[in-house]
Amino acid sequence: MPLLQVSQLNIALPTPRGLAQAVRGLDFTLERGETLGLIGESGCGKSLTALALMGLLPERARASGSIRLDGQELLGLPDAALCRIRGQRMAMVFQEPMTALNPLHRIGDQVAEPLRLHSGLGRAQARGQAQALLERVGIANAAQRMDAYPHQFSGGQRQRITIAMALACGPDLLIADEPTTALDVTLQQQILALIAELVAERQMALILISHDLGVIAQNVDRMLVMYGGSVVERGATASVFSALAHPYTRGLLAARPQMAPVAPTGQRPRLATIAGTVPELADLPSGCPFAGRCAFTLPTCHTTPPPAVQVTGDHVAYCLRPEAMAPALGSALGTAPIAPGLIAASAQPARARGRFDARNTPASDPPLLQVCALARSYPLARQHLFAPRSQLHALQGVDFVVRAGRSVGIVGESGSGKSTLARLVMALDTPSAGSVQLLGQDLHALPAQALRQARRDMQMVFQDPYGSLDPRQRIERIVTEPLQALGTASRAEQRAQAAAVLAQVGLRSSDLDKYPHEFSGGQRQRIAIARALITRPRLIVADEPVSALDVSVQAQVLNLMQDLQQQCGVTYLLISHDLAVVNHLCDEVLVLYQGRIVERGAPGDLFQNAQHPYTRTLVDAVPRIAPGYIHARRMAVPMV
Amino acid sequence: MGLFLLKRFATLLGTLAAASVVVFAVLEILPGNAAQTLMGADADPEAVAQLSAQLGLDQPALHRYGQWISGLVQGDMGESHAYGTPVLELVQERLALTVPLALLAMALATVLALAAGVYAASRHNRLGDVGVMALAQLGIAIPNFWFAILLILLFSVQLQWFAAGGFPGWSEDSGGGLWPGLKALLLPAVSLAVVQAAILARTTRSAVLEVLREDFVRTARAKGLGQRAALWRHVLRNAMVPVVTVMGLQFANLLAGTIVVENVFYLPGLGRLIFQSIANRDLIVVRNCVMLLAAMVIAVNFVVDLCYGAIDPRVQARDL
Amino acid sequence: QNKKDTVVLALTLEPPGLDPTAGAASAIGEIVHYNIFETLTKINADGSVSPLLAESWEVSPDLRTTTLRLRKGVKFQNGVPFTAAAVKFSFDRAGGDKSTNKDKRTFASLTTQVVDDHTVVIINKDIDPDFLFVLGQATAIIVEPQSAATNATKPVGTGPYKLSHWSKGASITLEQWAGFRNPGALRIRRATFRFISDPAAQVAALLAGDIDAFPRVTPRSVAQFKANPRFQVVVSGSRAKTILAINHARKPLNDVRVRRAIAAAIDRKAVIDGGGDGYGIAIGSHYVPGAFGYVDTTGINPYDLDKAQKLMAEAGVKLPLELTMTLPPPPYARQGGEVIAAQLAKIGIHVKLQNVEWAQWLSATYGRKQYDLTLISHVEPFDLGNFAKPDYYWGYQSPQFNALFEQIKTAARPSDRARLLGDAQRLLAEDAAHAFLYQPQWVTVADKRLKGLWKDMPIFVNDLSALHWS
Amino acid sequence: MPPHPPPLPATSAPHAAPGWLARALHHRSFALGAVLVALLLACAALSLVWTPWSPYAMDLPAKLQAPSAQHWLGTDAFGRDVASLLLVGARNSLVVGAIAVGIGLSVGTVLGLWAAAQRGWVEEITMRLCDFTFAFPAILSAIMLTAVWGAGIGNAIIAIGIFNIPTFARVTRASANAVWARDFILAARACGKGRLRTTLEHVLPNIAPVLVVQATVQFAIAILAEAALSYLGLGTQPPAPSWGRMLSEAQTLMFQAPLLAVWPGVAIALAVLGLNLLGDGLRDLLDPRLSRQR
Ligand SMILES: Nc1ncnc2c1ncn2[C@@H]1O[C@H](COP(=O)(O)OP(=O)(O)OP(=O)(O)O)[C@@H](O)[C@H]1O
Ligand SMILES: Nc1ncnc2c1ncn2[C@@H]1O[C@H](COP(=O)(O)OP(=O)(O)OP(=O)(O)O)[C@@H](O)[C@H]1O
Ligand SMILES: [Mg+2]
Ligand SMILES: [Mg+2]
Ligand code: NI
Repeated sequence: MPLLQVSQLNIALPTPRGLAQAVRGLDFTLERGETLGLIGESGCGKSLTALALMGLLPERARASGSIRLDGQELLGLPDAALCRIRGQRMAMVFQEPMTALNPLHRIGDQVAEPLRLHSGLGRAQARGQAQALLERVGIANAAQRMDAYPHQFSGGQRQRITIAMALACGPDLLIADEPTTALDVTLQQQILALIAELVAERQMALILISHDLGVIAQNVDRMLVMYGGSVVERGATASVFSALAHPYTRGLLAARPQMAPVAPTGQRPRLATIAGTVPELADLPSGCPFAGRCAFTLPTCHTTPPPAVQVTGDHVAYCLRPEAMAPALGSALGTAPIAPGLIAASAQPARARGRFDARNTPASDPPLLQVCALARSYPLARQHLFAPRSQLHALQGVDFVVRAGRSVGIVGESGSGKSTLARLVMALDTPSAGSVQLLGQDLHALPAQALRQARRDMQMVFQDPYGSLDPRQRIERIVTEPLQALGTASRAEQRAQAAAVLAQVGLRSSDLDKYPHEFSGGQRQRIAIARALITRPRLIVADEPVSALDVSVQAQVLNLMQDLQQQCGVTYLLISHDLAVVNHLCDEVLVLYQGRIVERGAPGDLFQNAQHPYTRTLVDAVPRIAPGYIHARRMAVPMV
Repeated sequence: MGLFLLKRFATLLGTLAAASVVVFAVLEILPGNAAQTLMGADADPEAVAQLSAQLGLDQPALHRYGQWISGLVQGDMGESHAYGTPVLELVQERLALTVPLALLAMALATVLALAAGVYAASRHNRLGDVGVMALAQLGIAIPNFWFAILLILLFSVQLQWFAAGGFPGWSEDSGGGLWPGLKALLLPAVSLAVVQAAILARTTRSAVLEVLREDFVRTARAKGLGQRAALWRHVLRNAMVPVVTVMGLQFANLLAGTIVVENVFYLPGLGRLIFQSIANRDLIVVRNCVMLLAAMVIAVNFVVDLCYGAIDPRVQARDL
Repeated sequence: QNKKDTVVLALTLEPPGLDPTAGAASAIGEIVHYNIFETLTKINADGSVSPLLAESWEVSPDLRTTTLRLRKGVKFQNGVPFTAAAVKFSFDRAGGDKSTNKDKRTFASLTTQVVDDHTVVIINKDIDPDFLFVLGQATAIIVEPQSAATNATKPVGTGPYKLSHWSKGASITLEQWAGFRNPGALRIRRATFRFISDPAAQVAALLAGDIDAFPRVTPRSVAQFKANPRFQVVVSGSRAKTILAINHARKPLNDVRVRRAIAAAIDRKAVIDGGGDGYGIAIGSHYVPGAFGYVDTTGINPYDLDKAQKLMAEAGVKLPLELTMTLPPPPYARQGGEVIAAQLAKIGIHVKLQNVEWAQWLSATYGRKQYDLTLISHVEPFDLGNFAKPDYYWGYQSPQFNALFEQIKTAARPSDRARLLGDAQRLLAEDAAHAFLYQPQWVTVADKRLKGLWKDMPIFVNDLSALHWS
Repeated sequence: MPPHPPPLPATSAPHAAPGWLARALHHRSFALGAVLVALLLACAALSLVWTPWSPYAMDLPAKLQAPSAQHWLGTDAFGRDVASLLLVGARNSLVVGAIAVGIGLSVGTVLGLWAAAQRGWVEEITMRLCDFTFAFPAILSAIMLTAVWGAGIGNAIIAIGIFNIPTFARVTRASANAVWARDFILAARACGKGRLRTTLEHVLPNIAPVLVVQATVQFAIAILAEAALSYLGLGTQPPAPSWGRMLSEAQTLMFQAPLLAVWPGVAIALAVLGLNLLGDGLRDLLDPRLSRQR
């Protein structure tokens, strides 16, 4: 008997527009010790599935079908009975380690809680076991830290604590819902490794949920690809990646920017994109959920549910026209743009580091942006009343030069000072030391009026497409904001210019009179880019411009940025924690670590031959999809 | 933690000092004079002037302010012009009514509100919730003095269970005692508590709902805690932070309410003392009472800050 | 069942202290007068005077010298014997420089001589036919020199009761003093005075049986007690005069026609109904029925709207005339003010009502004379003299009245006095010095079984020694 | 086959669109609140042109009558028509609320916006001042102020208005700070807009819903405060009708005419209830989080 058997699981949610089928007809089984990956873009029903398994669906949600754990039907079981199963037989790790722990309870007690609940242990005993668990998941000094509160731990440590909590009663099934999405790549690597280790050690079954193909590829035996609430492709990880059969899965893979180096002179490759955005669940067609965005649809696609088509063994795709994909079948992993890049990269000779450094290369033209010995520190809270105020050095002695037309990427983990640097470059914050010169003018020394004029040449794009557009202004006002501040053009001229840039970013002039909430995330990011473009700036500072977007949308935005660079010759200062994005778009990379630049160079070189140990961990931690990186059954620890 | 408290304490003292200046200055402008009021219309002007001098009303304002403050620091509030007794004594007597009244009301309100709020939250959007919240809306909308009048109409005029007003005192020899005293405070406390309970119930409900949405509650449920257990062990304490905040903020309103309700029930409390004393131009009493009320509000808010510390360990980290 | 020997009385206002020589509030006397403190003479319910601390007296024919023989064997509550020295001390103190006695001026014109331990002679600079009445008022209490300064909080007198407990803002309890000279006459052992100013609370407390008697209760809700067999309702006349005082110093109120118009525009019956809740007797001048020499002057300026309008027209006042009416806190003023404002509106006088605290009334209205009209009850028994005071807050100036009052003061023969008083009353009514409204009646609601309540109240006292349960 | 053009989501304007209205009408508490407030406004407006009787006309013989065909809600101690008094009282309450909220809204919002824009010591001082005013129970301060300046409706309004200032300042500052932390503010600043312009163009429109909600709530509180002050005799002066004063008069007549103590209280409670429900409804309806969910 399989450990878990899910059949025909449907989850419906009431929405203002009627009942939305968030999950439809989900079937899968899971054996003891087996690992299953669930992948899909935001909103496709992954979390709801996980919650349904735990019996923790939101009250309004209606689930039907069957979920059997060791043959016992869980759907419809009274809560009291479910309580005995939750935490004991199956446990869950959530996405946000910052909020998954009760801020008011000591972590020792929180880890001990399931033990006391299910094993009937006394307080002392439970705490003893909790301490052992904490040690096992790698909390140093577990004995002393039992009585600490969650806020006294870092994000990675907190995720370890939640894992300890989930493992406390030795469950048979562990569900991890995007356990690493909120963490830095380096931490992600460690946590995934820890989970894999523990799963292997305790012979647990694992359901790993992620939106990142790389994570799934490296960590699970079998995978389910979900789209719009349904499974579109399933199978053993290795066989799926050896022959991606569904247009959506292929699109996802192709949309991922690669870590492969780009030819120094050649045209940068464009990413493949999936047109459109993830649809609203309430509006799904009765046929294939992907039909609206698919390049290979037939009229029947929109009306008939796609049949299951067996590709190989247990590898199944749900598509009406698998033959359209046929040319690609069987060679998914072997053809561009996945593996060849990697192979080509390894063949490339390493170039001298620092080639793009302005101080080393004789300058033919004046630098567009020159940052000298830039530093910024923030005062920290006093430890006690008479203690001197210590400083947090968010940025220290940062030097770099950006030449016109050459984009520079900045990478680093959370808190390394990336956003601080962006703010200083944009003269939105005052440096503690150093200077920022745009076209030879020291921005921080300019009088207010001159600074306003100088801003014409530099604009900014932000990470959060929801937060960076004023929800109470029409698109026209938003896009023309830089012009309003300059105060040169008339209202009509401004509108005309706004219509022009909107066209440039692929929106219509009729969109000018709408409000931001009427657009999807990707569209909003286009609007933000249009706003940055309207003054024809030379430099665009983009702080994590795509990290809030789904892969398919991210590819659209990255392509747009690339096109604009070719058309208008803008230069990007691109900030990202995603090395692949930087690699894809930039000519030079600066690695920021604890406020200092620890390494710089062309992305290809840097990622091949990282010198600084930090850069190396960063590079190694990037989940990849390539032969040798793909998880094979019973191979618990990925080869690194 | 120490630093946090020290800072709060310094602000507290500063606020009190500022309050004393404002109170003194405002009362200085008050038209009328205690001596004249005490002597009545047909008194001789000479006698009035004599009394003014005796009461020290002819001294310059700054001098009197200094005297007042230096007295306060030593725990001496001066002597009431009207009663001729030390203000401290007078105030103590009145506090013996106002403080129990406020505490009784607060206790009633808290018990009622927590029960109603948690109940409503646990029945979110169901009949119980809607009913309790409708009642709460009503409770907020009803002026406390009107509710007091209605209570009198019902319990004193119709049913004659309670006295319509007045306070027999806590001591047996003046015809009072613990039970008669409490009985006299019951209706006033209820009329005060209703509004507070309604406000607190709403706060509790939304705080509980807010916390119920938090990830850690889901975590707790995933551990196998039942709905109820999760509520008690994880939700309530977290929800207490906003509830305690609102309780602190509401305390000022509760005191304000006692002023009005004391007038409805003719209770000899601090509020009515202030009222009477303003009428009598017994400014020294007004001054001290107002300061005392302000100090109580400030102190309660200080206690609320202490409660944060006790409830939420993160407060200690948030020193700045 | 034992005979009940305690009584709970209620007063509208709490006294600010317990020394009637240091404050004017009538509530002081209502508690301590004749109970804790005693005077040389005792004023009775009918206004007559009988011996108290003085056993007998002789008045010289010119009314200036009074010789009193004092009661022997009387002690103060602190054990000090009562002698002529205490009398001299008390009166000298009341008239002395440091005195804060309400009647300071009266006492300042007295010279007290000690003849022996139990005889005093009092020489009065002014002639006062009511001098023995004055000696019976609360301001004339006899105090003991050592304890005099602390009487406000720790009263020491010669009376039958002593202060037991004062819970400020709520009640005062008096206890029988064991050392009283004639303990057998007292049938009430303990008396509690509770303070309830809200009319509704007064009713509720009476109904609930919380209080046994409420002298001078707010008359709003007396009707239901009349019908209730548990209660007795005593309505007594007073010496008070509720008037709409007019500021003669202001235009156009200095014009007698305007004042007459105002008087004629007021329907006294409605004012008594709306302001006095029906308990009042209309008056036409500053004098009340029952007082010596009263004449009915209500016919001089009767209610007549046409006449009032004509008078206003005659005076050439531009209408509407804007006036403010200052109203002190008691219900008679606040309610009566609204009624009068509505009545005056009918002859084109727009009255703006201004509610004030006593403190403001005393400082602004009474002290600085900043008012047009004010509704007020003058409770002093004999205060016609105020019309002769040039700087009194009314601003009334009449040489004719001044001359008349001079004659009244010196007239020793009662018949002369009566005639002169009648002339004075008529003069004030003709002048429409104020709009004289009514003589309020005091209503006492008490338990039916409580006996010994005063029928009439020339002064405000609650004589506990007279009370007993049937 | 060519890829499909990106599907454009269904459009709906955020304000005044049919969607909003429909949502508003379906919002139970908003609809009930709107009806009650409309009723209040209607009563006040009606009292300007018509009342069953003159609210000032006394008829002493007809005092304390029970409700009847002539006097729908009976008469008071002076024989005045209670229904007429209530109608005029509505006007009184509205005027007090409007002015008091106006004072608090204008001054408080400016202070709060300034504090949020300037941060640092400006914010510190403003907020300390607010804390300071919160230390005095508002009624107490109103009692003191009216004692100084004399009881009267004008002074009562000012006293209530002054105590609205810190409330609005706090709310404004808190929500303005949240807005200042958003990225679009950074974007505006990156365009070279100054603090003032940013405040006017971005912060104010974004916190407007919060202010509207707060204003309705404060309006309700102002009505309650005026009633309490008038009850204590410190607010509206006779003969101007006021609900609070009617209650204090009724209390003295509780035994003869208990109904008199009911009507004004019901009026106050309904007005306050309406405003609070309206505020709650607006809070939901104007919530940008909800309007984002298409
Ligand atoms: N409590 C809820 N109430 C209403 N709708 C919900 C609720 N939870 C989820 N949904 C909706 O159900 C759909 C699926 O949600 P789910 O959380 O399973 O997505 P997901 O795949 O986990 O996405 P993400 O990657 O963003 O976590 C979404 O459209 C979401 O809006
Ligand atoms: N206004 C501020 N006051 C105090 N400290 C700050 C402030 N802004 C940033 N910091 C601190 O400076 C450091 C760098 O922050 P920054 O936002 O630049 O990081 P980042 O690299 O952008 O991180 P992330 O990837 O999480 O956005 C962090 O430790 C942060 O806590
Ligand atoms: Mg999810
Ligand atoms: Mg950042
Ligand atoms: Ni098609």
